[in-house]
Amino acid sequence: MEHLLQIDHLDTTYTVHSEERILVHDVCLHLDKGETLCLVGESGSGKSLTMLSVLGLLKNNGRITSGSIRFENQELQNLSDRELDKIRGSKISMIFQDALTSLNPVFTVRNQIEEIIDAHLNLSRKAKKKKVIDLLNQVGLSDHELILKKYPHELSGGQRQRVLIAIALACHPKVLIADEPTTALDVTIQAEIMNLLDQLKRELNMALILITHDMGLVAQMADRVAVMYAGEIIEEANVNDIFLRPKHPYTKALLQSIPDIEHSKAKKIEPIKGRVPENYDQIKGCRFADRCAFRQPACTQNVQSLKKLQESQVRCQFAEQLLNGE
Amino acid sequence: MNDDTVLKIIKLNKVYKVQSASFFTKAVVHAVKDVSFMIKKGEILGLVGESGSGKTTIGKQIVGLGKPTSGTIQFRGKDILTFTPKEKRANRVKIQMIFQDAYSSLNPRKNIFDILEKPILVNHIASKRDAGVYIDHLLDLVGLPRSSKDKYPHEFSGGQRQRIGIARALSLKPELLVCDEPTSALDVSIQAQILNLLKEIRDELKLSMLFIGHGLGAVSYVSDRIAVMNQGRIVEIAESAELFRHPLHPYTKVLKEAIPIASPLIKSMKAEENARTQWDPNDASPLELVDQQTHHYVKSSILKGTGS
Amino acid sequence: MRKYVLKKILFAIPILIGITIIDYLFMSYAGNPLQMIHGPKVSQAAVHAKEIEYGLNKPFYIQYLVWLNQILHGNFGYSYKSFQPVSDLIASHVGPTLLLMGSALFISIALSIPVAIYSATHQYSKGDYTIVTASFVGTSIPSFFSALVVIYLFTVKLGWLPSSGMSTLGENTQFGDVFRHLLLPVIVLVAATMGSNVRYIRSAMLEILQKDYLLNARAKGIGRFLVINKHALKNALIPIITVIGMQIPLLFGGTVIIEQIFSWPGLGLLTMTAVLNNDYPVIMGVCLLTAVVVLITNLLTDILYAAVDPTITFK
Amino acid sequence: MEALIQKKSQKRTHTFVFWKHKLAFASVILLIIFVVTALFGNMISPYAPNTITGSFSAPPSVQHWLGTDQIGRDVLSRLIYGIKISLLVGVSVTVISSIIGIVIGLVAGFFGGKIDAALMGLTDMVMSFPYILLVLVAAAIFKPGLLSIILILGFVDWPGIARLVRGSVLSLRETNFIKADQLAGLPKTYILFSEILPNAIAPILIYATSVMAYSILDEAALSFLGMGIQPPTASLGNMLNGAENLTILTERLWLWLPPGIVIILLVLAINFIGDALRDSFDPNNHYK
Repeated sequence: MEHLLQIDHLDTTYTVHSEERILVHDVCLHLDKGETLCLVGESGSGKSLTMLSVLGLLKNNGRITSGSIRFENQELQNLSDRELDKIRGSKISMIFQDALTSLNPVFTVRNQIEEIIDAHLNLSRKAKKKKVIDLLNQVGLSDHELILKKYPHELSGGQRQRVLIAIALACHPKVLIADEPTTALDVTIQAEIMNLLDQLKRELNMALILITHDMGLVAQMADRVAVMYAGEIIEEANVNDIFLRPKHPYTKALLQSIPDIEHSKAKKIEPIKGRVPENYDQIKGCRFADRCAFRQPACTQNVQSLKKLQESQVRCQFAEQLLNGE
Repeated sequence: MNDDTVLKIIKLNKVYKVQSASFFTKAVVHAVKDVSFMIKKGEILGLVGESGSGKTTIGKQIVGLGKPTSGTIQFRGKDILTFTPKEKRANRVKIQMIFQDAYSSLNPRKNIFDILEKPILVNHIASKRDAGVYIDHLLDLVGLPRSSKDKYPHEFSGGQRQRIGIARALSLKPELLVCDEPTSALDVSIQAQILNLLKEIRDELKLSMLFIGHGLGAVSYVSDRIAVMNQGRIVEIAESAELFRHPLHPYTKVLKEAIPIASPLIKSMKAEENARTQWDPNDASPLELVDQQTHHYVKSSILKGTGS
Repeated sequence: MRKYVLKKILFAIPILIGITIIDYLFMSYAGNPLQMIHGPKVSQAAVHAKEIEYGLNKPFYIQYLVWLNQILHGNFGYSYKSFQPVSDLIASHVGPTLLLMGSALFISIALSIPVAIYSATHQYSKGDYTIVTASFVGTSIPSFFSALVVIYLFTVKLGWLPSSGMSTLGENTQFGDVFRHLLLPVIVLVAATMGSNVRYIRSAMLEILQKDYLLNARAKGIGRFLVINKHALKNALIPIITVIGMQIPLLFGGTVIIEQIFSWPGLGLLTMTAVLNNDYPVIMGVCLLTAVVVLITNLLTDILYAAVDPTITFK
Repeated sequence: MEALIQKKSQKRTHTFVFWKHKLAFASVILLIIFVVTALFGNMISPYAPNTITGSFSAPPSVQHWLGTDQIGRDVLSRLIYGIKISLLVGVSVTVISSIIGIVIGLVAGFFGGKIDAALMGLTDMVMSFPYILLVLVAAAIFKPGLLSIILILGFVDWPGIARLVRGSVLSLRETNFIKADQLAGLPKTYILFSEILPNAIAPILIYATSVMAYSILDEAALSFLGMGIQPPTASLGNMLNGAENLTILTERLWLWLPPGIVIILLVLAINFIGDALRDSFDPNNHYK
């Protein structure tokens, strides 16, 4: 079966100080209709860059150097920027971390919602007006006239994120990419926004890609999870496998380092020692090796590739051994 | 006066005047309302609440980066607001702060040795001759290699910078540490390192801490007790295990429900649409003891059933 | 919005008073204010009588207030040289200067905006590099030198354009003729101001291009044209207003030199002549006027900010 | 992504970006040549700048590489002397206005309140006077000459620096490291001069280069108008003065082209160096 979105062996390269640096390496992902995929990893692990690559939104010094990105059986890399514009915002939408800076401060909410409708849908004035009101209702914003007249800085954090979601949903996208949409928000507002996303996803039969570093959100939201570390996907599996049967040492370590309120006193959290390597694209073998508790000499020598292990894909040559208890 | 009480805050209020849209009037923001609590020696008190609830404002008043509008802040039994300059010098440095943004908390133009040395010398913690040894000791304490001394802040990662910030705060031998969201800018794996470090330091030096945070998992992990703030007021205080096991105040309940739990088997992150209307934000009733064992206090109006 | 404007006006008042004080101090340093009102050829006794009449034996601040009162009534004194009222002199010279400055400002900004936007959106391309380098060259050329060069080229060598005055002598002033006379000085002023304009707008634009809201606008698929010319440009209006505000005092200065070289009959030429003749009342009159104009410009810029930026009323 | 980039050693970035800038490199060389020329002018120049050594307005020849002026002085020698004057004016004005600007900016930013309001009011006032006009007035009141030009330009060029320094102080005052210094009980003067000022140096330095460029241009303009350096002392500006005369403009290009080109090169070199400094102090610049 063809997937809705399929990324194969994607490499994204940035030119930093006239040095070429492969910041996203060998990323393979797929997404099916109506599914929630969580892309999880620490900052700088390449989650956002991967998704920006999909939409062709890389900065000037970044470009895709190899791999393919197929959406509805169409290779996105073959499309011009103008052709991509027909997909961006209409078939694949994206919302970003900070709603305050993501909304243009000098335009009203109405203007910013109507603009995306104008770009993709050919609606009469009346139909457009109705559409805007429907969208606001969908994202739980009542008092329409008042909200529409306002500028972004006049809204609360939660309201802004809802407006951003309304914009993203305006053209009924098949895929919604949400890049850490709630990190700037309080936990109670986060719950509201996440529930809203989940509910909308079901109602509209959308596929959702959620980029986050919060394992709690992953557990609550995901169907499938891809864990990224230093520019690579190191494990990909369904949500139960990731949490209950993690296979990559990094995934395991990550889960052990999260404090949670349920058993806060009972267990001492185990931090991962060291830090994410800086020039990780220079590392030959496993990029996690020097922080890994199970490191073997072979880890730093062999190029690790993503291999199937039970229901998961793991980038660790010793994963199977570890699973069988050495 | 109980001897092991390090910090006691009584009826603290902070009102900010902000420029409003109109020219001649100033708008007033009541950031902290009638806040009282205490911290014992060697205790970590967590302070949670939504952004804008007044958490950071309280922290600032305690370290002296702001003057409260009313109320008293007692440090080891003495009101720090009435200190003479001389007393200030002797006592104020006993309260130090760890900042959220570790990078901006270090002077980018100075190396770690210079950053650490000056406060030590000015406060006569060690002589110029002994400063080097003392700094080595501090770096050992926070788990940084001694060779870090000659490096500049930009050469460190976020977690390491936070360690330096902690070393600087510890260098003045404080008795109270105010930690203002020290891990919220850090990655998950690094956050765990810093949280464990703070706990170790507490155990080793018998320090008291006020841990301000919005990551509830992190706060409950490090804190012995937790105070929950909502719109400038503390609505509930209890030992951390107790607080989330038996939350009494509706806001605490909402907060607990909202937390995403890192297990796909437990469905959490509930958000009732009308949950926020379940309590009165202007509820001025005092905190009342519910359980002696767990030091559980909650707004008395909740117990009487008049709070909603 | 109205309160914001009111506030800005209130803040401008002390600065305005300060400017008049500085102006007055310069005046008194340069000579007796009485002489400035009546010219130097008045007898000693008459001066003495007038001194009492005008209160020149009174304390300094009263003298200042008397002078200020005169100014407020439009009496800037009389020229040493021509004995004409300074206000008349200014009135007859202000038009050509406004014409020159206005055209230069308009053309400079109108050219700078597209060039700067091109440069910013093609950062580190050859075109960008050329524009930035050219803008540096532009700001490094003294305007009097470029004036000499254009006169040499267009008047002397090619004989295309006149290089002196505002109209051909002996002919009726016609639009086409004024336009031809206007061309060279405007070219020089535009060349002198465009460099810094381009760089300022370019760097402001670069900053805006980094903003999350532009990434979001691109993600909406509204097309590159709208992203740049709607989302980015509206935000860039604030720095553009700033640039215009900054240009006005600079242009006032620039016109002094340019009017001198091109014998353009404006305020600059008036000032230069006055400076060379130590005609203080005229110098001070022009100074005060331009300072007030600059101040009003600043005020207008602030008000325009508020009109463009919806967040500003809350500051 | 952003964080990843910032982790790169800043020091390397500084030198890297600086030297990468080929124009800046050329500019440094050029400026060194100018400075050496100015410093050793009397050894290099073939004649004394103010001595009549040839016939009137002679075109370039073997004896006079750049010809002679209207009264028979060697243009090259005068040019070399003019460079010296220009650099002298540029450096002195920059130093004077920087000192005034830094002091006013530091005081205003650090003490705030009424002191700040008063000082910034003064700054606005000075800025409201059209620059050249103010200088012209001052030049008309005080006797024109080298010293008065330096003083006049120095005393009107400071507002930009003052505003810059004040802005830096205000933003630095809000940083956590200054707060940490306050908590550690460090003395106020130490915080102001050892913690705040060094962090404000970079923008000051960049701005100072533009002050230098502008002051050289302004001196030239004033001298050109006859209100600056007075003849017989040579300055790049007053050497151009004669070109207002049509004969000189059309037939004696050696009298006005060389000083004009030298001013442009000098100012251009300073501007490019300033730009390179800006790049090198801003590590993010190259990722935009």
